Amino acid sequence: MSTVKELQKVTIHFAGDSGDGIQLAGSQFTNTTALAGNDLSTFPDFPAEIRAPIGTVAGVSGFQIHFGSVEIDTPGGRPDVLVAMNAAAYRKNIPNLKSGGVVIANTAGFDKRNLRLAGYDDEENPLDNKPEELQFYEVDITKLNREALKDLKMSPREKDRSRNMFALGFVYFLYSRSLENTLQFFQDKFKSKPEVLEANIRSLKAGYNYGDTIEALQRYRVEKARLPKGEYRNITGNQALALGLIAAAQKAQLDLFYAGYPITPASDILHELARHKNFGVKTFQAEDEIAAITAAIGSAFAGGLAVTATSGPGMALKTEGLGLVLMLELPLVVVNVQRGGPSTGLPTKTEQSDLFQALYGRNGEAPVPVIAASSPADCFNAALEAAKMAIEHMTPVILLSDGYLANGSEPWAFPKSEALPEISAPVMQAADENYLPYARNHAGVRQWALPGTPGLEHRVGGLEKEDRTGNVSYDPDNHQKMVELRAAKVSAVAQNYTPTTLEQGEPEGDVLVVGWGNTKGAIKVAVSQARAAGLAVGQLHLRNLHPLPSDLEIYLKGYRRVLVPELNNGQLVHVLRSQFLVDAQGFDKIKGQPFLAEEILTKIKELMPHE
Amino acid sequence: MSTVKELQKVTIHFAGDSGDGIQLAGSQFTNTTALAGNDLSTFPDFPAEIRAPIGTVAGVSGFQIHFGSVEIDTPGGRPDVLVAMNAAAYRKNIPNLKSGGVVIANTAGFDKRNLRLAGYDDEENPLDNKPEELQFYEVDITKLNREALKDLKMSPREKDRSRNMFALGFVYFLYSRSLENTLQFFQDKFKSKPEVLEANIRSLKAGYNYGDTIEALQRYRVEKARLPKGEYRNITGNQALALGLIAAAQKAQLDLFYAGYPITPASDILHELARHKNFGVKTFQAEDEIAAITAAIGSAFAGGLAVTATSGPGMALKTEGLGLVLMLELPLVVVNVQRGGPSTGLPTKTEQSDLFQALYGRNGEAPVPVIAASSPADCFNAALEAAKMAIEHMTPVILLSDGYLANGSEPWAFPKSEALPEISAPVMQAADENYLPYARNHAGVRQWALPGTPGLEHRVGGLEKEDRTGNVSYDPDNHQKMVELRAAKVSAVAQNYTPTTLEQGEPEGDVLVVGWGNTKGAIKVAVSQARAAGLAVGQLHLRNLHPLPSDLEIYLKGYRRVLVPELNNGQLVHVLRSQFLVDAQGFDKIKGQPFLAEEILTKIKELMPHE
Amino acid sequence: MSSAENSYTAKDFSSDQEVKWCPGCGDYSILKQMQTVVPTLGIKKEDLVFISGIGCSSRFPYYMNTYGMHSIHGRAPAVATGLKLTNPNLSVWVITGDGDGLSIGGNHLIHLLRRNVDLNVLLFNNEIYGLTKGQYSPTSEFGKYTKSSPLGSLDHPFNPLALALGADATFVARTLDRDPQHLRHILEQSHQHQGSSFVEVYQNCNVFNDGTFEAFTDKKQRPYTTLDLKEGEPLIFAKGEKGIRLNGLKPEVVELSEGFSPNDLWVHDSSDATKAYILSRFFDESLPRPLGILYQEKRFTYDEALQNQMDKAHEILGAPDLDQLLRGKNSWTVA
Amino acid sequence: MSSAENSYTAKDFSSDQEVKWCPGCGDYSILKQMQTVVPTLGIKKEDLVFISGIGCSSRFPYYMNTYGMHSIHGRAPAVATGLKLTNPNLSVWVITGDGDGLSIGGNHLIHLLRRNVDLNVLLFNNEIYGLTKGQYSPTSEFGKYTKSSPLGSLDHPFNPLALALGADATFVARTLDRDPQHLRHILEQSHQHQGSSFVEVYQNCNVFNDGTFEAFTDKKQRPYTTLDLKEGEPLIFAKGEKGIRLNGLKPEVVELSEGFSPNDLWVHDSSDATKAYILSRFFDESLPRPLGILYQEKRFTYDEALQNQMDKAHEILGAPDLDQLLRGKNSWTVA
Ligand SMILES: Cc1ncc(C[n+]2csc(CCOP(=O)(O)OP(=O)(O)O)c2C)c(N)n1
Ligand SMILES: Cc1ncc(C[n+]2csc(CCOP(=O)(O)OP(=O)(O)O)c2C)c(N)n1
Ligand code: SF4
Ligand code: SF4
Ligand SMILES: [Mg+2]
Ligand SMILES: [Mg+2]
Repeated sequence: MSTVKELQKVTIHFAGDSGDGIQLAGSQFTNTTALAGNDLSTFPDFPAEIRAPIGTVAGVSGFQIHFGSVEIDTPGGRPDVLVAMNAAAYRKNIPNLKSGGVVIANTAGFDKRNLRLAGYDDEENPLDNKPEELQFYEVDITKLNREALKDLKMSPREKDRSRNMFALGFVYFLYSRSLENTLQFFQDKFKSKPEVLEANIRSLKAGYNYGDTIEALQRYRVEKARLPKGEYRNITGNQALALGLIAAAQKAQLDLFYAGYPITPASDILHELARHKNFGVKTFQAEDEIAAITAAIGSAFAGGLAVTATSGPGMALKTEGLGLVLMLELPLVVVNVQRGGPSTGLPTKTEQSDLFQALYGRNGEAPVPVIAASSPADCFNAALEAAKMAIEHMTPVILLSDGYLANGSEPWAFPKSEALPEISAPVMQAADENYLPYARNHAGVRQWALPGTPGLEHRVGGLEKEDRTGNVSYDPDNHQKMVELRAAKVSAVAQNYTPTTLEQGEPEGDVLVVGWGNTKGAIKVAVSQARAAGLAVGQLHLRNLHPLPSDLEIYLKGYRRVLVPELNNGQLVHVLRSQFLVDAQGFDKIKGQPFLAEEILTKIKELMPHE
Repeated sequence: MSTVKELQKVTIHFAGDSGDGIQLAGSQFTNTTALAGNDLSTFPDFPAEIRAPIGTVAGVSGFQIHFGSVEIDTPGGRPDVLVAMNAAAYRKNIPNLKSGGVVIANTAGFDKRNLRLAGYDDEENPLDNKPEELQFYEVDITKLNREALKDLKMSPREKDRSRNMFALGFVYFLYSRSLENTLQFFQDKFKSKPEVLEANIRSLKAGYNYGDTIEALQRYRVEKARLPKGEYRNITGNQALALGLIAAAQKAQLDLFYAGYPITPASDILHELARHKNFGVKTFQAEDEIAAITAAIGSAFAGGLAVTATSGPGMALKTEGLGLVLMLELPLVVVNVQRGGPSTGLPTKTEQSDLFQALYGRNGEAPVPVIAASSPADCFNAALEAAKMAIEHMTPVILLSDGYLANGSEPWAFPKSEALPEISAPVMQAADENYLPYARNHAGVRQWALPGTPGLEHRVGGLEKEDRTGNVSYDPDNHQKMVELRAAKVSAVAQNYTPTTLEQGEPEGDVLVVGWGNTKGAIKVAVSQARAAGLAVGQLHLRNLHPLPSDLEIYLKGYRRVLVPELNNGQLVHVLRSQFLVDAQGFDKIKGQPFLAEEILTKIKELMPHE
Repeated sequence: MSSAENSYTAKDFSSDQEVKWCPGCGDYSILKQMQTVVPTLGIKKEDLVFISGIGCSSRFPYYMNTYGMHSIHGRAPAVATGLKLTNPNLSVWVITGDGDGLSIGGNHLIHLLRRNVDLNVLLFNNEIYGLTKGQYSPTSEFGKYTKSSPLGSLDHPFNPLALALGADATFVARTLDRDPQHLRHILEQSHQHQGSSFVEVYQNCNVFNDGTFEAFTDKKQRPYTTLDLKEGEPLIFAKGEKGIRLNGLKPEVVELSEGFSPNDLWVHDSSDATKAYILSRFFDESLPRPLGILYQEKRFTYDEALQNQMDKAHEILGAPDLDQLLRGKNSWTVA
Repeated sequence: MSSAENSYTAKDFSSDQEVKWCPGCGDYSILKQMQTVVPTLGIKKEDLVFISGIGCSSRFPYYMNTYGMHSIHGRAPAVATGLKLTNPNLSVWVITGDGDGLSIGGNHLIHLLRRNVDLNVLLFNNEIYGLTKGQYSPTSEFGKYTKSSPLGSLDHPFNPLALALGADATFVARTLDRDPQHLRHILEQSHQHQGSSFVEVYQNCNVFNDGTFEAFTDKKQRPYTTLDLKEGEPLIFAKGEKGIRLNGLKPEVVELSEGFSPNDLWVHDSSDATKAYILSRFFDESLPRPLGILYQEKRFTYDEALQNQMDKAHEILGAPDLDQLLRGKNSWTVA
């Protein structure tokens, strides 16, 4: 009988061909793990091609999950377990595996053809020459799976489609997981295809039972995490973002109007929203990104909570529209799910290199509030905040997410709807003799007069406006005034920020690590490890990138060194240096992949003062 | 008889309705003044409408010229002379006139209707209540002009069309100018319309003779300027820019391909280039700015010297294309003739607020060299430099001009063609077995292999490329490497900069005024006045805004204060602060108008240390 | 319709902004007819919205005392789409020019037409870029001399109506700035039409392209150079002297004095797409230029399809419950 | 043509890059036929350029061992225009998809067609966005269920050939991924045509939209569901059993067994724009889907007009003299 070992945290990396159903296996493992009460974080990583060349390293699709009974902040650095469905998956991932790690290799994926495609020399099978420090399960999954489906009326190719579930079943066994959730998923998904349903059930069980059958097997158990009390679900960033927008619309009592043009990795926001039309969500798949943002502007004029989402190249096309909407002073949420750039770049990879574009990428003096989400579940809050800010301040807001957040997932202690903040749209209800379209309140915010409201007829446009009346004006002093009024209005959003606090650390110390966006988890782990090692290190994470909180400076100046890790060539660091004249130092990774905590930790140590 | 007084410099402001032919009168006066050997600088300022409402202040078109026997660096601050064709022109400009200045008022333009349109109260004629410190010529130009054309078979309206020439003739008389050049101009322009030709000749002469006839007239003479030896012509910024591009194409032995979409104030570049097809210049009026830049990219791939020009809103549309071309590493000159923003903004006004967009306005890590022209004639050099840099470094280059430079003019000591720098395009001539599209020379520059060349067939695209081969690559380390290689290539252009020197001043001092673009003249005057007053002030003017010259720092740190006047809300100052951690201070004017030297001088004085 | 609405006059639709077109510009007349027509349409003033792009023509919304947006160059069809989908009760009018609508904005226009969003597009065609001071446009004739084409333009022009038909527009018409009555009639009809109405308005730019349509607007020439399309009536022009018949697929001008009777003629049927296509190709000088409604079709509109889908979503997915949405299907509790 | 050129084989046009489309994708077949055809066209390898946008289809240039550019989404027609104008000797092919060419790139496409730049556009129509994993496209049928339209799409689709005709294209054809011979023939013809050739290629996306064109590609059904257009020949299909005649302006299917002879039928004349228009509207199931060249017209090309203008400029303005240009007309000397 196998022994069961208790673990605090584990990282598993599923890898195989893009046609191998790796993402499905990964997400099933994730959901089951979530339901088992672990904390977790995931990182799917797939090629740009729909079906990249079979068997090659370029075609490998990966899904990494880090889960544990303790708090989990990143999808893990080096994996403990590698599930390799073929030789290419093995080749790509084996260098990363932890010493002492476990490999589950589908031996059918190491035949001559696969070895050649993976780029191994003739007759060189890496399974014949296994690194000694690793443990191997060599399983002919393909064969065993076909065996399990022997009597089903399906072609071998069709049978092979469920071999990912055999592998998953085996991993479930190893990690003492229940099959329940995945079996239920099959019932829903294959309702109308009884053959396929049967095949998947059998494969999953066969994999599990295989684990039970073979000898001397070490099993593991990861206890429930001591997460704060509450109700949880697992969620990806794009899902959370979509839900945040719907929640905002409900809270503001506005209809959500979403206009988008498909682009990786933002498309899933459109897909998710399109499923919830019963919430009054109208989705519009536009002919391009320009039509998407301008249709959204039309909606904002009409009184909708208007949103458009895209990624870098699409963002480039939206910048003229952004200029218009900030001139009109209408609310609009523009989401950029960043990917590797420049140009078409690395569409399926993650990066934070569109910050400059968000802050500065428009003609004229065109300040726009910029907000960044910092984890998959946080995309919900970030979207809600962005929408609230846009509506209450009558301004476009740019919300930055990225490919890693968008597709990654984690448990989310979702809120009760009544606990969500109210959003009050400055909509004018009735006619007012003295209505002036560009009169402002104390925070510089004008009112929203909607077409259809009698007595408030007015015209807006992209030419410079006269203060208060909004009429076209070429007056020199008025122009300067309006530029300043618009800037002041944007600055005023900072008045509603919660005071800046450190995530960790003392008010003063040696190295302050300042981050934004998806780096939060990796920085958190690195800084807490540094602190555990006795170093005077702190962590500060920025939600609002424009305007920056005014209370930042004391922290920046309280530390001897400021380190800004970014998945770009140094963008936030540039802004901090300019605004605060501190000699902040960038730490850049531009590889299409998130930071590993250890990379940041190493950098922190380099910066520590030498005694 | 009238006495003639010698003056060193004079500023005349012609103003009237947009239908009054003010721009024509202004440019005739300019050409005549240039031919008379004065140094000069002009500033046309007209409303956005084709024919703005007649008689209103919004409809006033203005043309200011500053000329002298001494060096002239700006189109002048407050004018010495105002030619006001109607009440609105008077109302708009009278507050600016210098004390002791001269007003030439067309009394026919002060009738009831005009007074009302200009916004004067009933029966309030400002000519009845003239400021005492000014001198007035009240002339019923309309009537006198009709009189002069009495026997011509034209309607009164047609006759009135040449009354601007009557006014011009009068000013010619006052400033002792020859009519020759303008009479010649009539001959060319109205060749096919003898009636109109006759009318214009008569009007001009009548205006001149009128001056001769009336009594007690003070006339002026402005001697030739002591300009450096050479051959001169008068030129506007857009003209100079177009010529610079043609010169570059000739020097590089490439055909110039210009793709553009009309937009104020850039359209004249297209108009000018379209006139010179005999230089192998192909102009393509595209369906929009995106088509313009991408057609230019197609041309660059084919081996053309590809150029596109636009203004802010069009620049916004070009940013996706810019990302592509920098990824392809093909030469391209992208001109932004800046105007008032954001959005449609103030199309006919000037501003420097697209610097951020030029530096940072793209998705991904997308560095592009940025060059700014600093005077109308300097647009020639700037265009030539931009093209040379683009070609020799295989990179897009952004060239910043603005509405003020584009339409303003000055005398230009045009160079001999043989004195222009050579441009060597890195074109591969012959097949090479080992050709790798993205192999680089010491400066990081790849070679240009043109379709049509046997043996060099290759594919390029916007996905990340493998180093050297240019094949699509999703490899993480390769991506970081390529981002760095592209950045290094752009940084390398700085190696060819001429060393930075101060325009004026000592290496150290109290206030260093740092400028870029059109502010050069105004800063020059202000700083020289400050220095004349004994202040320790210096002037540094930047041609290259990205990459910044590496030898800037000593100057920035040599002064106690750094002042950065910009026609925006503080953009270059932001970059300097970030890069050099100096507490540089912005001085912003966002009124759609250039700086006056006195504004800068006042600011300098404010910053001087108080003893 | 309440009496209040009935009592609108043209003046109610005139905004307080001074009209800034050049004196003599054809845009004035279009504005005037619009202000004259809207009081008769039974739309409440507050439900009218004018959306434009950039160009002389696109200044139009400023002068209408209704809701309006002067947006950015070429994008008015998209702005109007978002507006209409958000509030389908509004009467939405897109005002555009040959540059705005067919050059930079061509794509949004054809997508609007295929989607058939219920709104009205008026394209002021002056065959020139007015606002940028006179470059040739996508409707300018080949070989046109302008600032940007000093040796003549090289582009074969668009035929806007043929393009609209190619994009499956459901209402395609042509009218003139200088014929108030015709213009008003077409404005009315385009308002009546459910779906995207596409109206080309020949508009004189007296500053940069004066007289382009003079052959069609000049009182003397007009009867001979244009063809007034009237539903169900034979194609007759030249003051009843001439008619048009179809010889196979080819249109032919026949003299009614020479033995042809109106019964021999092509009868206008705006529901016939092929006929509309042939009419849209009446471009050379041998044929009169058709004015009026070339084509009209009843097809579901995008906005109504969306509304149906919203209703259906309610049925299928049930009433919105935010808490249930946030909870999802697989939640668990940490106690 | 030198012997070297004659001796090209398909292999010479196959690049060293691994083809990365999904196994079974229709794009493979189009690539293969292109590689087979080009050696026969008498074009030097180095003079061939493929320009694409973004999409599965747009990966095409990577696989052709010629010059090529995988540009940005929707812009290939503009890139190709600039390329061709700069070097008119090149044989330029634009490869695009229904999303790339008709959604984001629709405007560039119609402007290219009206300008009639001498190059070839192949639009791979799979009625879906393949690369972004299966959203409906501007050619997807109304009511299509996709990820972005879980309750069915609401957009009336474009008819690409009707749109091209509306934009005054001079060569309009349709072919299929699964008929190598037909495909090769159309590729040849589009190369022969002087001006912009627009070719719609029905292409199966077996991952996200499998079987969309099966009715037309399936060997059994194809004779009955499609109509092979042959110049000067009557419109006959269904293995000779059926034909099409024009009843006035309406196309009608007639049974040749029932007393109709080929003489009664419509004879294909690709120079007749009205007939081409009617053919482009053969879309509902009562009529077979036309394949082949619907329309072809000889019209000056933009590139040749430009070349003429460049020559004319030399005549009028004289040889270029940079010094004279810099001097201008009104210079003066300071001694
Ligand atoms: C993005 C952008 N590009 C260019 C322009 C400049 N522009 C303004 S209007 C116009 C063309 C107008 O032509 P048309 O639509 O025919 O209108 P018209 O003035 O003739 O009524 C152009 C090119 C602009 N405002 N924005
Ligand atoms: C500016 C921009 N927007 C969106 C995308 C995402 N995108 C890439 S391909 C594509 C659609 C492809 O559809 P189609 O042209 O039909 O090509 P297919 O993949 O079906 O061959 C989209 C929306 C992009 N790359 N760039
Ligand atoms: S330029 Fe032409 S279109 Fe524009 S306002 Fe003047 S006349 Fe009208
Ligand atoms: S997704 Fe469709 S179109 Fe794209 S490669 Fe796969 S099968 Fe072909
Ligand atoms: Mg126009
Ligand atoms: Mg497609």
